Amino acid sequence: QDGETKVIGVSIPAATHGWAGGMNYFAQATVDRLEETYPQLDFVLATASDPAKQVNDIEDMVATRNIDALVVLPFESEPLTGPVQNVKASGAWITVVDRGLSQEGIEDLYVAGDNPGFGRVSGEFMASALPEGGKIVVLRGIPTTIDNERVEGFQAAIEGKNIEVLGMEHGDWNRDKSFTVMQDFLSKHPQIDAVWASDDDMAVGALGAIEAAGRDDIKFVLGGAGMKEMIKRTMDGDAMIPANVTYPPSMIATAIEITAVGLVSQAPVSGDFIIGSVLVTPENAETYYYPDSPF
Amino acid sequence: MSDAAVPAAPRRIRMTVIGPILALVLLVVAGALMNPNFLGWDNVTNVLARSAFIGIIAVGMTFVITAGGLDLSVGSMAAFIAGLMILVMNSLVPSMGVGVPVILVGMAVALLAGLAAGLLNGILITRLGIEAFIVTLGSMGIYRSLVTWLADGGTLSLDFNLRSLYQPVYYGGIFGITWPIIVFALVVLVGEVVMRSTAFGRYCAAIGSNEQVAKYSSVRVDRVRLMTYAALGLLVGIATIMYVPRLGSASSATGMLWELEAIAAVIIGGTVLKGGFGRVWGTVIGVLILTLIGNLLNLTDFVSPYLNGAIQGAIIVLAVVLQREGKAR
Amino acid sequence: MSDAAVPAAPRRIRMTVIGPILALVLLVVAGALMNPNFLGWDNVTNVLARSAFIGIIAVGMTFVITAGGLDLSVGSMAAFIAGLMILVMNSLVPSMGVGVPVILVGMAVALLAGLAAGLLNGILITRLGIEAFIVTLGSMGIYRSLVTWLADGGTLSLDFNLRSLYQPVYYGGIFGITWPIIVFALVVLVGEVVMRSTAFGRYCAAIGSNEQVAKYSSVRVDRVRLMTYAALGLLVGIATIMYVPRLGSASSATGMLWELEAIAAVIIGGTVLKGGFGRVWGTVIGVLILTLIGNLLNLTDFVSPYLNGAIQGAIIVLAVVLQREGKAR
Amino acid sequence: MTVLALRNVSRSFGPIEVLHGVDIALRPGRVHALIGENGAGKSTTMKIMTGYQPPSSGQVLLDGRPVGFANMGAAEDQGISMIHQEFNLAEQLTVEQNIFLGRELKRGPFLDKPAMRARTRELLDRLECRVSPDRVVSTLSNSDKQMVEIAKALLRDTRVLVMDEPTAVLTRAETAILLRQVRALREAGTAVLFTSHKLDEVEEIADDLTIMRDGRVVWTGEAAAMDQHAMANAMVGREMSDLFPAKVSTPGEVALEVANLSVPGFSHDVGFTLRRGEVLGVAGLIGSGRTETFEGLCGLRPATGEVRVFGQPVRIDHPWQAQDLGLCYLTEDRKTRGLLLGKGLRENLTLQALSKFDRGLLDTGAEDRALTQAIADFDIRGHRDALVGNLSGGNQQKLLFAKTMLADPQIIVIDEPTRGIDIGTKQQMYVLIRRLAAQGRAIVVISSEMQEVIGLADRILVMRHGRVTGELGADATEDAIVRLAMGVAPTPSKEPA
Ligand SMILES: Nc1ncnc2c1ncn2[C@@H]1O[C@H](COP(=O)(O)OP(=O)(O)OP(=O)(O)O)[C@@H](O)[C@H]1O
Ligand SMILES: Nc1ncnc2c1ncn2[C@@H]1O[C@H](COP(=O)(O)OP(=O)(O)OP(=O)(O)O)[C@@H](O)[C@H]1O
Ligand SMILES: [Mg+2]
Ligand SMILES: [Mg+2]
Repeated sequence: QDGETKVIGVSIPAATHGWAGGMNYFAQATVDRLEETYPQLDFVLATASDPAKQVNDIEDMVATRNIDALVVLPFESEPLTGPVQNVKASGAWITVVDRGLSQEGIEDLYVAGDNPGFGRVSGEFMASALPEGGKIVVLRGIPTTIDNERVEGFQAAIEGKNIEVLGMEHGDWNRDKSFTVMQDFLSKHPQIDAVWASDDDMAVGALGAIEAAGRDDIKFVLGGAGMKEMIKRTMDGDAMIPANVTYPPSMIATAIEITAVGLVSQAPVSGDFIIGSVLVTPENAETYYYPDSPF
Repeated sequence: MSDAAVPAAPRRIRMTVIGPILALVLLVVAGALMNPNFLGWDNVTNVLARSAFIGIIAVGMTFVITAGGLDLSVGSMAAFIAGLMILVMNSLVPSMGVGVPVILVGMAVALLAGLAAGLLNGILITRLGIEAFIVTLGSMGIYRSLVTWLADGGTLSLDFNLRSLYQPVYYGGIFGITWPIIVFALVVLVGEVVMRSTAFGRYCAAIGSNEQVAKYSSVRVDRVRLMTYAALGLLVGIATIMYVPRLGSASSATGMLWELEAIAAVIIGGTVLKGGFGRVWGTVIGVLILTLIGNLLNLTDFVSPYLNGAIQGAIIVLAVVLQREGKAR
Repeated sequence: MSDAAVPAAPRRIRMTVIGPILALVLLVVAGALMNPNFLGWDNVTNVLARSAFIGIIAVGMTFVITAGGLDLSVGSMAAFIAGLMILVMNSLVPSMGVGVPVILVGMAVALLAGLAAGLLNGILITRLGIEAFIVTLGSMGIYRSLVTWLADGGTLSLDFNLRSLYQPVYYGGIFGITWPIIVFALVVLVGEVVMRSTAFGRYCAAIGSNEQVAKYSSVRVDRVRLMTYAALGLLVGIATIMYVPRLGSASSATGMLWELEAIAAVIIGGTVLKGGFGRVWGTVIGVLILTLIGNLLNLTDFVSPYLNGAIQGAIIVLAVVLQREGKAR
Repeated sequence: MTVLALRNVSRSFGPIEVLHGVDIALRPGRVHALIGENGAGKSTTMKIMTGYQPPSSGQVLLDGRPVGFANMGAAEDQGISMIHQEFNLAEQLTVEQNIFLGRELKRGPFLDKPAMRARTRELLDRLECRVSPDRVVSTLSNSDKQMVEIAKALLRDTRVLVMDEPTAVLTRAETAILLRQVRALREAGTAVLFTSHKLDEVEEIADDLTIMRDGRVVWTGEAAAMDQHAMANAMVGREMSDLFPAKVSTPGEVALEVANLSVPGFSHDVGFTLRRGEVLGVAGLIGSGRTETFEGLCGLRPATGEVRVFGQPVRIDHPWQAQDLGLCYLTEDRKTRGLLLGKGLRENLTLQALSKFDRGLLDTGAEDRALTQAIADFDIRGHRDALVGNLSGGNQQKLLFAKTMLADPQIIVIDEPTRGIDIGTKQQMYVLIRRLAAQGRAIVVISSEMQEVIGLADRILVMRHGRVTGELGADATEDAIVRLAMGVAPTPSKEPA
């Protein structure tokens, strides 16, 4: 080691919904910890509320902070591809998290969740939990590619399983919006067997609405992303929340950590690192329960 | 062109009165035709209860706008107050135990914080003479940030047991009418009376229509202005008291865009954006129209949900066209 | 109270002129102290280039606001135009091949769409006499929905080869000055001249100051108003032409909250929100202040990123306090 | 031979007809005066002639042919321009921008600012107005605004110039300047129509005369056929007695003591005392700072100095503090500072004294009674439910007076009390002011009408350049006032600033 300080830029979307909030938490915590551990590393953490702002952040990191590595969780793949490519051209190390860029081979390290897989695991659970088939409603996230991939994965998995999707509306990964949408679903459909909330924040909203309406036709709500309160309820055997599907916001921590190690030790760390979505059931829930995490 | 305005006056006034009501009635009829559950007790209760947050805030906003002001910070103020309230209540559970006193303290905190936040906006606007738009844009950013920071980027959740105790404040009620509806109705009633029949309401309209004249008429302009912001802050506090028991949580996404909805409701209701004329009952209709649009779109599914926003936008414009129709020629 | 205005008049005018400049200078000095690269060519170029989008739009917004109007739809209009442009260009690639003509067609589409959207807003506002706030709130929802729908909830991406060809429009330039900066400078120049030295600029101020007087002086009020919205639409089109090569895509997140930034820039620059007085150069300073705040926050990391919004909010208010200082007493 | 004429024109606002079959004809090279009581329909007649309002029935004839002006600019294109009774200026624009609004001079696509500025200067010089073309209009005094209005009308080469009470806000000297311009236009063959409630002016300048009452023409003919007295009688429809009431005053305790009052930028070291039962007149030329001084006194502007109210030293920073002390200021600027034009009579009337009607909720019944009373006391004519902006100018002024009096002030500063008020009502207002004094109130009357000050006041303060240059008794002559106001007489020892 030449003792020279190296700078790692971390660019992530702002905490506008639960999962992103968790991801923000893990990014911040990891940065704090690694700055302690490696005095020769400096971190720049920027959060962006839209793709253009994220491009600004990345430009600033290059122009004013001379970053040696960039860890980026793209707000959207397309708009970030060019700018990240420019960073790559400046010689920096690139770690891409969660959402792949729209062009192959830019990143040195790819740490990702599996969105189609998330949808597929959710769909498979739904099919197995309703062996006779049934009527469900679906809450979708903010209209994005991620959401599209998840929903497509889900639909493919329930194909031919006699599961009727009564309605799909966007809950925007937001509790309040989901509460409202679920209330209206309940008014509209006298019989609903299950809800695919596709995210734990939305599941919280949906559960609130169901509870308030006092409806007992709904057998369960399937959320996702592994919020600790929900995992806990699964662990405790709550029948309304029989399962969860992981999509850990902590993947950002993994990415930052590996990048830091790569930078200080020159250990070979490049490659793809896919964090699959796993079905959490009462049996294995304990493994996925992190009571100290904010998410 | 042409002076015109004058002879048409009586007719136009009538249209601006009937307009919003007509728009609301049309929406209700459309809803009833499209879905039989629409007029069901449950749905009506749902719609009214969820209107309550924006509605309570919008009543306060009516005064602020009538007096020639504006407040963009209400949404993030609500989020911040909710966060603060949850933190305080959670922190009191170990010492005070789960009980009504903790909730009362939480409510007091919400009211005080709302009042303080409103006063702060008002003082900056009246004492420093900065445009309300800028001051409240600034405080909007500040509160939003603060709640994100309080929640460490995530969500603040109310202690589970406390929540069960607190929930009836949103879900419970008397004679089948839930508390948010009752509180909303009370706020509207008081607001309407204050606007119509008190000196304060008169002063707001006077200041909004010509500040100089108000000043020359010995109206305490700055104090009245300040009071509109303080009242709005207090109402945000009340709205938050109703909001927290619903899902028991607050995050940076709480209250997102409430300011826009509140302002839109006020204007749809016939209050003039540049000030000088305000109508509380109109605001209520504005809020109901906005909530109903969302409700209707959820109850029917004849278009892609991607287009919900477009339909919403179109209906808002149409609702206002209805009441302005007289002015067209 | 003190209407102060009068005796302080000369001093205050000077302060409102110097104020925004002073705020800008303070920010630049702060930046230079915090990071030596801040005044480096790269960073300066970056900041100026990215100011261009909001900047070009804010120049148009200055006219709209000066004439007593408002436009909330510019952000989603930009998103919609970007989406449309990409769709059209992609669909032309098979028939016209990847080449400059396709890009020119794309640009023409952007300009036309912008103009049309602006005209539409303007016509609704002037012909139907609906509050600008409501009309543009409506069209904001409509365009945002339309782009989501065009993109099927995802992202619309420009054909990859086309994008490489198009990119120099954002990243290239002459004498090391990139195109967005050049176009921005031109728009500002033209805007400043129009505002100061043409009848149109005067009419805008006259209408914003007193519509009745303008009418009595045979100013064609509705036409001038309409033209401000049309010009703003056109400028949104121009901004989009610069934006698309930068990100090569459009989605429902494109142009989010641009309207708020543009309006804030206009007001920070000293234009009066209620109309009657506008200052294009001030708007430019407002835009630079807003962009610099974001840039500065990336230069250092002494606070939690959660608090960025709070700092941003505080600086905006301070920047305006600086220029209003004279009014305080 | 007539240029512009109305034939059998009627005009209704809603169900109410305010003009009934009006005929009037303007001839080139003649000055035609239109007089009548407040609300008689003068302004409405003028607006119809100049295309700002359409007639409900009847015809507008230009060169003998019926015309319908399609929009507001149309009449102007025909060489017909109008100076409105109420200011018609964009406050945030400069003098030059206002004067050329709608008819800017251009060089290519750009404004020819030097030319416009030069032309503005030239016009203002003709009017002996020293305001800079670059001043923002909102910072001008009323009289300067009026001069800008006049300059704006002079700019347009007009065949017909219609002026609605152009001299209401002008002093005698300025009026003389204006009348000089009017004569020049007459020489050049312009037809001039003008109204004024100052009948001496009418007698001085008018060639033709039309008198209106209640929306009807009651007399028309050569002006020479009528003297002031006859005009007043014809207008009011009854025999007019002496304009000013007798001054029976018994000064009581000292109500107001002012020393070293300075309003930065406007006045310096003003001092005077005022007793109950007294009417103090304040005279001075335009820009002598009378308005600002008394606004400063009443907390409407920043001011310094020592003030005692009924013997108590007080500090007044806000107008409401002044009102709490029983001190009220009645503004000279009814349109932008006095009344809410978009609101009704009732809201306006009670705004300043709203606490009187506040019983938790407002007692609207009492408000209505107050309005009924005010309408009777001040002879306010116009529909009770009308918007104040739709009242005639003089009736607005009466309402403003009523509004201030409702607050029941003990010390009243009245700035230009009879601006735009017809002669009959003027007489009533003078009686009223004297009666208020007799009740033991202390009254300050700021007025640019020399006769008014002399006829009404017990003592007269004369101001020049923001300083008191002298105090005169009730027997003051116009000449003595003018000398002090113009600085011809030796000023008391104070040095100019
Ligand atoms: N726009 C309007 N709407 C309703 N009534 C109006 C309108 N304009 C004028 N009036 C009424 O028409 C009548 C005549 O008004 P006008 O202004 O012509 O009087 P005037 O002779 O000019 O009086 P003054 O000497 O006070 O200026 C008044 O009763 C007034 O209230
Ligand atoms: N708002 C203002 N800002 C700047 N200057 C002003 C303002 N109002 C008045 N002035 C100037 O102050 C001076 C005194 O004002 P003003 O003419 O009102 O005094 P006055 O003696 O009351 O005369 P008037 O008879 O017109 O009321 C004038 O030169 C005027 O142009
Ligand atoms: Mg009149
Ligand atoms: Mg005066």
